[in-house]
Amino acid sequence: MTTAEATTSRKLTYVAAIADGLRCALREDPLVFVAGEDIAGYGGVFGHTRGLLAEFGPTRVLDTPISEAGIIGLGVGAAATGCRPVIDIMFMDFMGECGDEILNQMAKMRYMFGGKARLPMTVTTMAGAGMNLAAQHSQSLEAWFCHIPGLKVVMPATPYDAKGLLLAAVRDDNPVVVVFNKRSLGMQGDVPEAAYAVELGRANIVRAGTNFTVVATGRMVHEALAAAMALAQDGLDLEVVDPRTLQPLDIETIVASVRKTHRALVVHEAVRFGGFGAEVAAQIQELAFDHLDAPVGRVGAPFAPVPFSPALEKLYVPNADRIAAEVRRVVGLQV
Amino acid sequence: MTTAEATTSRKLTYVAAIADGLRCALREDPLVFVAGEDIAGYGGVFGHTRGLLAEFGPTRVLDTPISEAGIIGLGVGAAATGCRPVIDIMFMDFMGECGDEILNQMAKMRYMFGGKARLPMTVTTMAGAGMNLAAQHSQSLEAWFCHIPGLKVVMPATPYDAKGLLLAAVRDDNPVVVVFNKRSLGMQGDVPEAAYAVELGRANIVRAGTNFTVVATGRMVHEALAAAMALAQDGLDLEVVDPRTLQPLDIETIVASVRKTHRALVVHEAVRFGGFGAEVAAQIQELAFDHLDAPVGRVGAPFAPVPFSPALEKLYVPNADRIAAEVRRVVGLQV
Amino acid sequence: MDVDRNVLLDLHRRMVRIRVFEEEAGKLMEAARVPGALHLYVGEEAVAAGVMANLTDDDQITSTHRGHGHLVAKGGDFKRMYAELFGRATGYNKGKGGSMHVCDMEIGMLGANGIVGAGPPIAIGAAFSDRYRGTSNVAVTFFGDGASNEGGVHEAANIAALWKLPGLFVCEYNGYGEFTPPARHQAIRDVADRAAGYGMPGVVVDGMDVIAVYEATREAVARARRGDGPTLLECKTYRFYDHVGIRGMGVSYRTDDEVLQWRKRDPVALLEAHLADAQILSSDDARAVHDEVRAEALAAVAFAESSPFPEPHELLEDVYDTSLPAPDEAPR
Amino acid sequence: MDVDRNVLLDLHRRMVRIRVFEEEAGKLMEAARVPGALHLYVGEEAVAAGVMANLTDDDQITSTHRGHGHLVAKGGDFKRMYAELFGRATGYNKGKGGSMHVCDMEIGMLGANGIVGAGPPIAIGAAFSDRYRGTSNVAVTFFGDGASNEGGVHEAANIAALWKLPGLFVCEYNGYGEFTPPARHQAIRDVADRAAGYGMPGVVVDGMDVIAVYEATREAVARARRGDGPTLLECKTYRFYDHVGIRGMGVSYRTDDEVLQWRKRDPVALLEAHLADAQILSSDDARAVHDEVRAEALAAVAFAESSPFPEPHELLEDVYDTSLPAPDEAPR
Ligand SMILES: Cc1ncc(C[n+]2csc(CCOP(=O)(O)OP(=O)(O)O)c2C)c(N)n1
Ligand SMILES: Cc1ncc(C[n+]2csc(CCOP(=O)(O)OP(=O)(O)O)c2C)c(N)n1
Ligand SMILES: [Mg+2]
Ligand SMILES: [Mg+2]
Repeated sequence: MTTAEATTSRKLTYVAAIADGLRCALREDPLVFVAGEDIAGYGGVFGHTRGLLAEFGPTRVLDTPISEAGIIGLGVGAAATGCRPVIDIMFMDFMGECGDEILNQMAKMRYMFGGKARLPMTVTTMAGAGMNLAAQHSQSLEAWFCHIPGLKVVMPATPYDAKGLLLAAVRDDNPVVVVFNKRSLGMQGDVPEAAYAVELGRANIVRAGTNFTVVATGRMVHEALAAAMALAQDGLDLEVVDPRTLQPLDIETIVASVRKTHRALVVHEAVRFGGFGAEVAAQIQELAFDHLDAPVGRVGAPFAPVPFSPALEKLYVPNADRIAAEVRRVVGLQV
Repeated sequence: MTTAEATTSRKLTYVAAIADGLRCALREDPLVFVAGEDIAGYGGVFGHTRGLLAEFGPTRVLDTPISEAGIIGLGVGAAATGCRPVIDIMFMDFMGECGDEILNQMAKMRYMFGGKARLPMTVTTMAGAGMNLAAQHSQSLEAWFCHIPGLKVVMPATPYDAKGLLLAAVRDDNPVVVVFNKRSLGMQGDVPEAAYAVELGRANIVRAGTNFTVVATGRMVHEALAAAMALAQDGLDLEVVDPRTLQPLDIETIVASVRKTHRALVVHEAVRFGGFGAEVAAQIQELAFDHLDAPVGRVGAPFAPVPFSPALEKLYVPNADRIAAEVRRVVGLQV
Repeated sequence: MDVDRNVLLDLHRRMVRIRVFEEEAGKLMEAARVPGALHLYVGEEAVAAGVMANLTDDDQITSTHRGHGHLVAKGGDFKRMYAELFGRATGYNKGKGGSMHVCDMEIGMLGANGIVGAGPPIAIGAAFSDRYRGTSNVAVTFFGDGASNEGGVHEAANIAALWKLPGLFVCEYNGYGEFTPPARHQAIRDVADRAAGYGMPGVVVDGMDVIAVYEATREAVARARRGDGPTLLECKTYRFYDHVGIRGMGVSYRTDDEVLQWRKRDPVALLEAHLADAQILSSDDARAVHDEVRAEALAAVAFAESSPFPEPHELLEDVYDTSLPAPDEAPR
Repeated sequence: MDVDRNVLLDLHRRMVRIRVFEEEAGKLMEAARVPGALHLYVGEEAVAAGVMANLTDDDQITSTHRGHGHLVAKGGDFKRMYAELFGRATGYNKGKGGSMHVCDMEIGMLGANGIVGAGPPIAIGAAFSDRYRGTSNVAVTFFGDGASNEGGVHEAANIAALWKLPGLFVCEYNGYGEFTPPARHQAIRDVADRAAGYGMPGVVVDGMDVIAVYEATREAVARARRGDGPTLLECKTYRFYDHVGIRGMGVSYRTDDEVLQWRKRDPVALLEAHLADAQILSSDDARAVHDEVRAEALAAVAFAESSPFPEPHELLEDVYDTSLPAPDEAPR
């Protein structure tokens, strides 16, 4: 499923894996450059570009003005004329500042031009709540991008995927939005040294199980795994599926799992109403209707902006407990 | 359900009904002003603000520079300090230009401020394809806004609703996005002369039926009604539900209908993947699981930008035929 | 004036090609023979021609919603252009883009654009790429007086000046943004006044005088190619027809007299008068150019109108650049 | 200088209040007693104080991510401010906003803002509203040197100048946007150079000299109240601490010497020296102001830290301004 070559592997944090992925991308293709706010001299406010300036110099690793529309436009124009840009938008919350460039230019240029443009461009960004950064620095807005034809969207859950999906995104000849999670930055995991790509459009069964399917994205994969541990003693054997690529979605793998387990829950950090989970739930009930013993459940953030206070934010962000509770609720609803 | 007072009613077009709604709003509250690109001197490129400048003058009806971020910001600041602005964004496709002002300012200010801001602000815009205006002037992006806590979203299907939902939006003390449909502009319908509001958050059963529920938004309501006519001879008696307000959604009315009919289809003009219909389908299967005889179907645009050529666009935009075909398919899937 | 005779003839031909293309396109729209809406460039020919005569096929431009003139001047092919306006499979964009998205990547025309102000951020990307890839190309972006107040234009101008990108910002100041004059869009008279705020030169030229545009562009392009950075070149011009189509939507926002005054400075007529005076091209010869181009246009219209529409399977193609199918196999 | 003695004392008090508030806040953050991240205003006090001393509670301001200083100078209450930083129910925003969103609508403080460049478009709305509602209020927007390159700032400045709105654009030029100096953000030296491009006056003042800021603001505010439109006032200042917190994230992007040089022009010390020279306030009396304010701050911290957290039901309140329940009744 992944093309990781036999190679030395070592433990890296999620944030170091991102930097490693960018390093591989810059090494393997001179047409790759990385631009963003404070990503060169400072190495990124999250540290995910640390070391790149030193290795590749200021023509390939660029600090930009605080101009999100300008730098996504920069990427579009550079990609359309032969480069392979990686543009970093510091927080996913800032996507509104470059909404048009993503929605109407990057996503649509190829189609509008009758296939005559090639947009090998990657947009990296950081999503996720739980760090007391309040409503404008904590959002998960992947649903916006999954709804826009022309874009691909990935959400790496692990250091391995952070590097591998990022490299796949850079190598892909289409615009890909790579959504990292800021609360996962310190997470450790095995990351091969070689350049490898995690194929886009392939879900990952991160835990095999027999009688309940949880589809979880990004950091929620780990919360789902924790819920699976907790529920094991109740005789619930969860299969946890991480789509990894949200657009295009590997619905086959998800549906195959549900056909086996007969019950499903979709989990994401984003607001539940109108979130990516709605699409997954709608497709599951459509494609596995006869196999479902209970309605497909969904866990996501409640319908409010992300609150600052830790007292509220801890209620806001989905976690293993809420996932477990919802699994139990769905099981209770069983026909 | 609606508060239309006993009053003279006359046939108006959808576009005239919008102008009439704005006129009522401007008359009833001196704190209301209307600002947008080419909406004063020219009366709006769609004609929906025609006559307002003459009646209310240039302090209350304002042409603005071509600066979508600037004018949404203008509305936010004016609303927070006591005005009741209506800001027009000419085409819904341009929402990316003011993405941040809508997503992070207008929608969140009240919550972030602990309830201390009041944002009685309306954003009007024109969505919809089918007029050979290509990928950047034809989109339906309501899913973006339904996913953002703090916003309300309405989509009027008729001249009556265009005026009534607009007035309700202006009177509401929250930011409301009013999504008109540009292909409906010439549609005729009864519109009372008096100022009246169509209550936000209430769905409308536009056709009562017994054995199949179609939930349709905006212009698709009429396509659904046409499909209902066509299917009547097959013994299919469609109930057509128009949510009118997408956020907050009147799911009770929808679910009550499905509990009666046991089958449902959700229809919108927007791209199907990740569209508003996904949320409706997900909620229906969750809340009416035991009542469903078949999976909830969905009709929307395919996963492509809107093509220019009439030959392709006619295949792109959902219509009565496609709705009827999908109803038949869902019925065929019946358990 | 030190402009070569051949250059003058080239400028003339470019302008006539735009004029004729647009006149025919306008007729097609008024007769409802083409779908959708066209934004015509008639009256503004000197800008596109004067700029483009300084560019090679490897130099890129980004355009606007009023983009036909830019593509024609850049060397666009009438057949594929008209076919695109007709929404046919033989069009530049296979019928998927239409008037507001016509492009020809092979000659560096990165597309008309339906979003006002969207061109400059893309153009700086092209300019960046030109330098990054070690070429001596330049990237030129056209934008209107109305567009100058979009945030993206500001961001792009700042980045271009900061990085001394090989670019040129051409403001087509035609006196209106749709139906609203600049006086109700901005407090300044010249958009070029903004150049200093980015640290680039700002130049205002008579946009009805193709030679003036040509010469100002020549200097700015040379500067850009030298690595000295971008210039903001503002061309004062006028559109003879309405915002959309020829006769527009019937609400008056400018006087007939105003149009008349500007028409007296018709850029094509001005150049032809000059060419005749200078005995470079007689009025008969000029007429012959028009006739020849018109014949080409009419043939191209015929080609376009008889071309096939795209096939249904085209609908879902070109969304992505892979053989992977799009998530939805068929519309439903 | 024609600045009244009482004004000077008022300026001093405002500055000391900011300084003390921020020093204590910084300590709280470094000790991890408050959650999240704080952007401190230490070093820039003269700007907020000098501007705010010209405003009434009915005049509005929009602020930035570095917003404590603005709220303090506008008359903000320490208790509710600290309580907000602690995420408590007694905070200005009931704990829902935190540092980056502190606001006090009652004194016209329309909020700190986590989005760089987001203030100006909102401020022009307030200025518009001020005039629309027939008041003589003005609206002031603060934004950084880094923020000046955001498109929204451009759009707002243009609209304000066009409509002669009663506004003031205050650029806090503190030499960095996060960790990047202006020289790598823009090719110009003074952001005020952009004012001409909108048709408004642009003024540069020493942002470490509170009297200079005060006087320049006085003129600009008078102009705005007269109906003559907005001004762009650029204050050259410096932040003594790091982008976030006091000691920041440990990557050096400026030299200790640079900080030292600027610290020699500490705006509080500068004013205190002047006040002592002019025999308006002795250094002992100045010290007493600090002590008094510090006592207030410590009491406010104690109040904040002992305040309750918001209750769970608060999570879904204040999303909308109605009694209608939000679509989701409970998180799951
Ligand atoms: C972002 C955006 N806002 C508004 C529009 C609608 N619109 C199309 S053309 C136009 C006027 C543009 O004026 P200008 O830039 O001067 O170009 P001109 O039409 O005069 O060539 C407007 C407002 C748009 N297409 N995109
Ligand atoms: C739209 C947006 N882009 C980027 C950021 C991240 N960010 C926060 S503060 C900052 C630097 C702002 O610099 P400046 O405007 O000079 O203000 P200062 O911090 O110096 O007071 C950046 C880039 C943001 N919060 N919002
Ligand atoms: Mg114009
Ligand atoms: Mg700064």
